[in-house]
Amino acid sequence: MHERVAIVGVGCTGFRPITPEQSYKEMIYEAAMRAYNDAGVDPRRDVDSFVTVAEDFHEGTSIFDEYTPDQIGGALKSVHTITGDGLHGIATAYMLIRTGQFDIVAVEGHSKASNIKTLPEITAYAQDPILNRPLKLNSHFIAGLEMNRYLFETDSTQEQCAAVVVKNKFNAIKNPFAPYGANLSIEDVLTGPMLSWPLGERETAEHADGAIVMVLASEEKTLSLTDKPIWILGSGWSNDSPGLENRDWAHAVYTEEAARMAYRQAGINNPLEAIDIAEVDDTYAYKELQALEALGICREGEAGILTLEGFTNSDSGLPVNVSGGSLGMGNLLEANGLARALEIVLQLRGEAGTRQIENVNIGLAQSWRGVPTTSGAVLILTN
Amino acid sequence: MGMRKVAVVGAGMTKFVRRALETPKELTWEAAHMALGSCEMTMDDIEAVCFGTAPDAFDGVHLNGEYVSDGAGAWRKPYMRSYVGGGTGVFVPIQGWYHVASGLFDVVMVVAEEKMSSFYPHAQAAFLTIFDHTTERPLKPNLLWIFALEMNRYMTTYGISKADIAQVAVQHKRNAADHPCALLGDADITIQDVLNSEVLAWPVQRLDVSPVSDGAVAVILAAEHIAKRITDKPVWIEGVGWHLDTSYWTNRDLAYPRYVEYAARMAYDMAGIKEPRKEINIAEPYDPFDYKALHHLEGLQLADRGKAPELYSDGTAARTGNMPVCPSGGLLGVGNPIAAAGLMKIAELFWQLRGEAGARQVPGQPRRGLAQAWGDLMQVGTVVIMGR
Amino acid sequence: MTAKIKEFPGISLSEQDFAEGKILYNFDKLNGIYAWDTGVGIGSYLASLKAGVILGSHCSTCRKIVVPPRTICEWCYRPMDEFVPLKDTGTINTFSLCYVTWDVQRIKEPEIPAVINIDGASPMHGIMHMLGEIDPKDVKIGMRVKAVWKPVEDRQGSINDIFYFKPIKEK
Amino acid sequence: MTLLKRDPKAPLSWQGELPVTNRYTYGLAGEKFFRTLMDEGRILGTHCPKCDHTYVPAAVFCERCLGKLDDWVDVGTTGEVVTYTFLHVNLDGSPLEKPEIIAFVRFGDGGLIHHLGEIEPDQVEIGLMVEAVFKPKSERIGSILDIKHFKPV
Repeated sequence: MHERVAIVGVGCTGFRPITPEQSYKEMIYEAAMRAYNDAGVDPRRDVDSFVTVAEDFHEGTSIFDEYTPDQIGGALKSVHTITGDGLHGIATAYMLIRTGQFDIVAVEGHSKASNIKTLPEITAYAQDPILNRPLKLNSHFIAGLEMNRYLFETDSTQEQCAAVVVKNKFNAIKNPFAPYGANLSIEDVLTGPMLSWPLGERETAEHADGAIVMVLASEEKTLSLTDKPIWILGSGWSNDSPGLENRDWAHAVYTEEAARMAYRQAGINNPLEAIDIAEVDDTYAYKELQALEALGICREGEAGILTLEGFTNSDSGLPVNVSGGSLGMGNLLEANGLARALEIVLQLRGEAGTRQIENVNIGLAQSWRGVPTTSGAVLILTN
Repeated sequence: MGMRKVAVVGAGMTKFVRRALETPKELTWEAAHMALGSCEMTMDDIEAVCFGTAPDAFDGVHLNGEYVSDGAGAWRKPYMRSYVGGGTGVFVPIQGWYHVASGLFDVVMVVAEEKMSSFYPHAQAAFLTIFDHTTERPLKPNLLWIFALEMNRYMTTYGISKADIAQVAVQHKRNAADHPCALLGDADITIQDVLNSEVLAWPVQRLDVSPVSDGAVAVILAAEHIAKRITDKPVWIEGVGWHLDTSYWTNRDLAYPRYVEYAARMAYDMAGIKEPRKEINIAEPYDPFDYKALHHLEGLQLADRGKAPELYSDGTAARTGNMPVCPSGGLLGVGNPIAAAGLMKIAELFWQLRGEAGARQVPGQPRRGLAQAWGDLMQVGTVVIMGR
Repeated sequence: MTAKIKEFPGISLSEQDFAEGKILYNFDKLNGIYAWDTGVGIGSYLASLKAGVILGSHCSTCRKIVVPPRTICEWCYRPMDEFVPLKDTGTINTFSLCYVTWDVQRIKEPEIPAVINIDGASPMHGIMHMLGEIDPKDVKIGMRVKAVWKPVEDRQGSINDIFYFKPIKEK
Repeated sequence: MTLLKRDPKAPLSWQGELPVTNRYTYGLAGEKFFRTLMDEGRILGTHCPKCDHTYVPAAVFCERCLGKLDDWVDVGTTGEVVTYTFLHVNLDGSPLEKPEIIAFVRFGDGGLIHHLGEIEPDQVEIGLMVEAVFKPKSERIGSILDIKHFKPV
């Protein structure tokens, strides 16, 4: 059994609202090639197993895993798909390497959201067909319900949620991988169109296309491949009740559970003290606040206050979503968690360009699979 | 440090039926509930859950793994769904294996479910969209085509007759007559019945095909120290393998499943098996169509290329033969709720190797068995080897 | 254990149970519409089809010409070297006589899907298409066939710009 | 290493759909829950004695312990608004003419998602007690829509 596992290569492409010049396969190849070059591996010779994350209805293909191997160098090799977020994919590669049977494993996630012409209706098909779908509601209502109860129980405000948008879109200006950077005021966010009150349209991440590939390796391989390994300290994931009828509307219990699992592996008792930088789900602005509390970085009701105070700005106590988050980089469907983890890897390597944060040693990435799910994952990395 | 040993310690399944009353969640729960009961465990003992189901189109829910999760026992637990098309049923126990073998978990529940009848009016129509959206789907293909194209290529390459192949359907459906969950068990079926059945897509006829079905299966996996505490008859997962070939299926020779061979070699290596024909006592190759069992036996190196029909004609594959093939009754007899059908083979090996398979029991106290599934565009092989 | 278990769960319904309202159920239909970016490889393939040419691509490392064309070779993982126009003739690799449509309607005259190895591509490299202008009982693996194209003005840049492949008359 | 050049006449995209049509049975729990809703205008839950949790709508299994549930309970037709939202967009993402009020109404330890009606938007609040307004019996078909909406008590 291999105990220690590291990310030894990353590659990405896209991060634009549309990518009409490339097919999904060509886009993924570009990201994969960069990751393999970064890791210094040949996928045909060196990579033992491949994990992809995808969902059929996002691709417009049943049994989409059929179309995953060629562009990642996995043809006639050990490849499988996880219908989960990219952080589930990383967790899977982590487990595969820890078995001792695999030394190098690649993980791929992508979004061609621009190719989906009816995304709201596809998302609605994830609702319970008997209890919920007959009401014919746009799935954003689930986020509206959740946000309202979250604000109610934690005494948080719409203004605090808007502050997340302001911060993340501002951060995104410095990120070449972020198409949705902007310099907004809280007022700008709050006066935007309403989606599902109290949730406004400008608090919701727009979609983008992109592909991200990461290469993971066992300790022995890692040491021969790279002098800047990014080690996995902890990997956790969890689900809560999937139905709308039995869930906790205020809390991201799945994130609490996933964090507990990851912290236990990493030996972290005080996350605020231990973690230098965090990238969390902000596909809706309130989710960032909810996540920070679920991660135990602050107490319930404090995340909004800290955000307004600037504590989560890039130049402050705990930089959160320096990349711009999904609000800045776009909602990348199954690749969201990989985008969060990508920023942590770049920061821990000191390769984050003008947005580089000084003295970062431990970073955390967290993801959520979007409405209507209660599925989340947490990854803790160190350099 | 050596690899962590992983055992199957419990199993449960629903009947395989044409149209189930139960929702996908309920079918999943029924299998999971039974698996827990079989080894006297509770959800407190389960540390993580792995789930398998084939395309979302069948259950008819986007993000179907999330939707079904409560039935699988995923509440506030680490939970993932793995996916390799038709190969999923034998992949999901591999997913469970790496959960435990990684050292992150000691006890994992593995569940597979499919409710094909939710795709209405015809489950087969769901397969149009497995073809390439731009270069193939405009031809309006259906699933029968790929099987028919592959079967024809296989028959022509090796000079195999329809009657040679029909033996498989006959033996599996007869075996299934002894399976209490079977949808199409038939103790009296003959080769003539198969050869006289309706031609769907020549060379594929009605009785060459496994039935569209609903059902679920669950097994519980445990690390060595737990397994030995729970049962004095653990069944070990000795080897696992999976390989996915290129999606450009019209650029390959369909006569031989290389991906199955590669998956099998990976599993044999892990299990330390040098001579599979001597060391495998029971084989449960994937048999959604009768010729597929033959095709897979060859890929698994359990028969020479083009020679698998001989295992049936000389009695080797019979339940009382030297290497019984699909003593469960297989997909052809028990039914084919895609992912659940693959996991059914794992449950069958569990029961067979423990000597608990009742009327289906293979004589001679078999020591080792192999289960295999296949899927996608004639593209993926998944293999699990289990032993006492 | 199956030996010990008396009753397995699972309740089977008949179509009649639905028709007679014995059970409760509802329907839904996904509105799933996509516009998949064709990209370099498949985009060029479609453009060629419109011009009456089947396009392949060549990997000099693996010495292979493949069809449909892609920009990356899946075997050596290097970019393909060039697009190669192929012939519109080929050999039947395998075929079926299918009496059921994709949505499970029975038909009297079978559809004849086939994999056709395309002349100019590497051995065993072909595409799926239909056969036509042939009596079903005369179709054989190994038979030589040629594409029957739609009239130029009707072509859309689609695999359906070829109606089907028909036998080449032996001389 | 250069990539191949795209044919300048290449079409940008290929359009298609994912034809998925489904028929869903209501299942073991749904049969009883919805027949009771339709025939008797009552809302049923099931209680798990082990976890002391009452599932509404009724389920045949407890998601916490996976135990079988057969303790059916009538939870009344009045519940509390746990959370609500004013939904401004249609299923296809287009704006709604008039926002819809959607709420989660608690019954037992679960509840139901539904519309609120017979109420002005500024009267809605968390904690409000609301009751189910049923369609006339002749119009009920065994559906969540047999309840027209929930209105303030």
